[in-house]
Amino acid sequence: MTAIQPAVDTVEHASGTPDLEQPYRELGLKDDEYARIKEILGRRPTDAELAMYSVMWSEHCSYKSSKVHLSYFGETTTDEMRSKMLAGIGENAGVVDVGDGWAVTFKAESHNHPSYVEPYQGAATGVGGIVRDILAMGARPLAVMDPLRFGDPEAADTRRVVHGIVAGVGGYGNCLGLPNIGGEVVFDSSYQGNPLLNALCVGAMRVEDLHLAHASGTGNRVVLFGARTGLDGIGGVSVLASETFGGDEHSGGRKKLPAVQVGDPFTEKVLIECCLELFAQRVVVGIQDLGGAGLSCATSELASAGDGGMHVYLDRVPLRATGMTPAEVLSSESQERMCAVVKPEDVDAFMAICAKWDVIATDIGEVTDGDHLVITWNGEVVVDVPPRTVAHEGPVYHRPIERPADQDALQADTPDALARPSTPEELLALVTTMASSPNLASRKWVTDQYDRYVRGGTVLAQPSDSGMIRIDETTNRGVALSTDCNGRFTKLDPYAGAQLALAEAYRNVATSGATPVAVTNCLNFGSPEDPAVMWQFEQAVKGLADGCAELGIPVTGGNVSFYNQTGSTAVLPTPVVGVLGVIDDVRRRIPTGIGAEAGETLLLLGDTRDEFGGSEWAHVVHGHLGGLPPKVDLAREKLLGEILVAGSRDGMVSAAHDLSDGGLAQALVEACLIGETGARVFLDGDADPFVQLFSESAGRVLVAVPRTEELRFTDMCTARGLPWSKVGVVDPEAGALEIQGIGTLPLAELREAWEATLPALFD
Amino acid sequence: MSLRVGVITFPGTLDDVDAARAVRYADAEAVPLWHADPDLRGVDAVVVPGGFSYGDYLRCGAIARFAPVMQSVIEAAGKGMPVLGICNGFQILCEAGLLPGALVRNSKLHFVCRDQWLKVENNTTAWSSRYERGAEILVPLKSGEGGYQADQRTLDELEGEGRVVFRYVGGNPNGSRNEIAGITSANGRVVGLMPHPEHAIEALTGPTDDGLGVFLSLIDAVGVPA
Amino acid sequence: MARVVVDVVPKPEILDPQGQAVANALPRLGFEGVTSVRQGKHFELEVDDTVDDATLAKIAETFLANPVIEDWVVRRVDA
Amino acid sequence: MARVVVDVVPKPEILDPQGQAVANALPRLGFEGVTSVRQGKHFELEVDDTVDDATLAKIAETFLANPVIEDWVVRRVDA
Ligand SMILES: Nc1ncnc2c1ncn2[C@@H]1O[C@H](COP(=O)(O)OP(=O)(O)O)[C@@H](O)[C@H]1O
Ligand SMILES: [Mg+2]
Repeated sequence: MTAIQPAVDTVEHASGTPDLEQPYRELGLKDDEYARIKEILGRRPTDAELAMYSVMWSEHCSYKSSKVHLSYFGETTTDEMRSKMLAGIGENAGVVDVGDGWAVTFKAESHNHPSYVEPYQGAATGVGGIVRDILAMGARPLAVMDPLRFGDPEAADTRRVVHGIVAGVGGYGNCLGLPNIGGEVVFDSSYQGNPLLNALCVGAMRVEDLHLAHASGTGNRVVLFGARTGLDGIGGVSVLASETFGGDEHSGGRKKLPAVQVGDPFTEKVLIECCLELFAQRVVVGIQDLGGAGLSCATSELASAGDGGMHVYLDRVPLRATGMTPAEVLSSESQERMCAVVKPEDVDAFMAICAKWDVIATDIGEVTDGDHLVITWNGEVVVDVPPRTVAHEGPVYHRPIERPADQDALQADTPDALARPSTPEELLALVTTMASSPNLASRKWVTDQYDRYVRGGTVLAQPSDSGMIRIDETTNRGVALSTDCNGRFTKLDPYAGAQLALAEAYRNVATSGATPVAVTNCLNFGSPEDPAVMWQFEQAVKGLADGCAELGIPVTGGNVSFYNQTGSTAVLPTPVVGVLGVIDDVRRRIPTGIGAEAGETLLLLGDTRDEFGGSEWAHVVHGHLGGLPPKVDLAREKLLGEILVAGSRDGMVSAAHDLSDGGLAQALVEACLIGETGARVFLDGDADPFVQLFSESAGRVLVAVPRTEELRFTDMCTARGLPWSKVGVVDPEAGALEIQGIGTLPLAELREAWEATLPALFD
Repeated sequence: MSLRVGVITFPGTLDDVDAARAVRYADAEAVPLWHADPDLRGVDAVVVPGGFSYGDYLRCGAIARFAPVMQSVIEAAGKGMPVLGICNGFQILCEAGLLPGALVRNSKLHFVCRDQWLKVENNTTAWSSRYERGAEILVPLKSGEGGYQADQRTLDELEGEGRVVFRYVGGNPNGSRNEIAGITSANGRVVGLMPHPEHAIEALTGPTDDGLGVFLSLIDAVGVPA
Repeated sequence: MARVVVDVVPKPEILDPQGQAVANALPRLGFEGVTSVRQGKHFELEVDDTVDDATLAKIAETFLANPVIEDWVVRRVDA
Repeated sequence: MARVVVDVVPKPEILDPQGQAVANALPRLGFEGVTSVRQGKHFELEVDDTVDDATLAKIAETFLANPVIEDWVVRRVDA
């Protein structure tokens, strides 16, 4: 078996063969996009250039459909909001100054489609990718989170996807040594053929150690380090090879390559330690992770962020497979690789550190004066492009936008007519039914597969409202994070839905005692070519940006994932919002479970209205989705947050749990079970008990305050205009949740209902 | 001068920072040891921490046992130096032959992370003397291959000689034979366990501070150097 | 009763971190001359005589192997 | 150059949760007649001709398998 040496399509060859047919359509480029590439280059692109442009101009890399909308985040961010931001949208990840000389960086990313094709590896490499983004900023990755969406829990294929994704998130994150401090597990049939795997990573560094990727300084070396480059994820680009070689696997073409990448968390763990040592020894000028578009992305982005010139000797790239073409090497999505720019005098020290960690490092080129990215292959020029045209000047689309024709009908179909429970027996049974429903049941089956302890900084993780980590052992400064999104709310009203997601994440962070300071997002939508989807997207972006402006916290970064649909049916619009909070002393964190102190009073903060549009109750009991989502009041959320943080600071609050899906009933169940303590609850006799227990009105939190602090705390609420009501007392002796006038539920029975559901479905 | 306790880092070790912190919380000095360097730097005891040494792709601990530092540890253990293996460290000590038996995939095949009750069965080892015999402690367990296996003869021997140090209570989390969570060498100086006492040294970041006793016990075993 | 062996290995173009870890470790342990290692899974099945080859292939393909990233071979062996 | 296969399986008296999980799942997937499954590891090595059988046995015994819980077989196969 002899490998045929590929004849390489050089720039010279391209100039001489202007009319050669190229498979640009198979690579996803439109006629006018291809024409523009020819115009930029003044000739047809080489195979390698075509590979680069096609992947960098894809929706995923170029944000061509979302760009015009995302700029709204920048427009709505004031200087005041920006004041704590050290890096924002456009960088690998946003960076926020959190005090004591610490900078925190965090970002979420999606890996949805790969996680359907090969759930384990798709999820694993999703985690790996976001961790490298954080690492590229110069930060030590500290924790991960994983907002997940799955199809109908009863459907046969859901089991495959759940098992694979959860094991993949755990397998990679556990082996990497990053605690998993939170996430989401949501089931809805719209995700049946298109689960969502979003992964978030948070890291920290000293403010002065912030590294932004750039490649300035003529003569600086470009070093590729980490794993070897193989045929991973180049399924699309294989059309180039097959075009030249007739597409037969045995003649050098590679028709049927899987687009699947396999992760190697061990290599990534070593890469993390190696990178951190490189940063600490100050032997790198800039660093870039290799993500979606591999070397195409890393070289063009590094070059355009610097002075613009770079020469890469592509044949030096260490390969894992034989006979790879330049186009394949440039497009390979092999994981666990990084690219650094290093001063010539630091190269020896750089290589020594890599050798210590057994990391393969190769000098693959240099920064040049001039403004072209030139890539050679065995001495022949295969790429010669202005790098900005690859990395940043891709196409921009103003896609048609149209409010869906059935949106009015959807909103008019309110849940008002749905049958409600009325007798105490029905209400009591509903508490258990809701607690055991797949979206409200305990997430333990999932989270027990994730290491939440490693690194010893985890202060709060599941089942708390937010994940919290200590970042400084001497001062006890820490950060808290929560991700949220209710796709049903967003479907009913994308603008309000995005704000509700923001409000919930904000509230979760504040509920644990931290002050929210910054936002990231992962916007999962259907096809941008569908005007109705674009309307949802535009509305959600507007809602989120306006909401952030009202709360005074900036969006520091995010990710857009389009084409999430099965056939022509889009998933529920799912703009996952992540909020980062700061807490100056993690020892004053507020736990979620009640019973930490004897004789606590239970207070409900906020207003409860008859709001059931998009609620979990309508979904579980009636399979209904219609009407309007709950009202958003961000000023109220802000006040609520301030009260909670003040309460934590002054030791007035011993536990708190925010109200969201399932309303007060579910919050009570969780607060009791997590705290392993019973409670006696009294409802307002003048109001509808069903509404009091199950409404999903926003802006509410259940707090437990020690008897001695009750007056001080309620006085503060009253003085600041926050409605509160006394809803019960903690009762350690009871061993039950007693709702007066309705009935009593022994904790053991509730625990069984809450904890048995996911094991029953998936064990 | 305080007690000097070596903490080994292999490529892929994860809980070394935590083990070192636990050593410091016990008022001893944590001395970093590097897998490729056979020098034990004059330490009084060694902790082999948790993680996935060299990725653990072949079999947990299979590659790490051959590391230069482990050759020194094996030799020092032979002369009575206290050695503690936690999780991956336990697996490495078994692979290295310092402790009998082996650890296999959890019976439910999933990685398990949970707060786990353990019973202290033997309080005469270098790493358990601070506990009352029969005491129950709550520490994190987090592992995918934590099922303790050994042939019947070995098990009989371990039980007969009282060399089971920690036993799971409240249900077997991973299919370990005889609910074994941790064992010791015949001389009581080498101890290996799957659960993580180093993650239970303060209530802020662990379920309890029950695990600190493991590290404090060492002071009794070695004595504080003058 | 028959004994059947199914071997599952990662496809050649797919990264094999396990095999790579073994290959990298061997020289360190003093074993020279092993130039490449791939690590896969090995299943030994006892099956009734009613189970035909087509069924065995189906079991291997749909369950024991993940054809997206793995190749597999089924062999009947003498008991 | 020679190709060598090493198969490693859990000893019969050692619990094999992976094999058991496969055995339990098969009937649920509609495959009847598989009475027992053991799951082990399968290694494919490329070795120089200088590597003799004794060395291969040593690699298998000291490294690829853990003799406390596993049995192993080495086979040379035609390239
Ligand atoms: N996929 C997941 N990974 C990690 N933690 C999760 C995951 N899903 C849920 N959790 C955690 O479980 C707890 C309960 O989740 P959830 O009910 O969604 O919280 P909330 O309603 O407060 O947003 C939270 O601590 C959350 O972070
Ligand atoms: Mg919450």
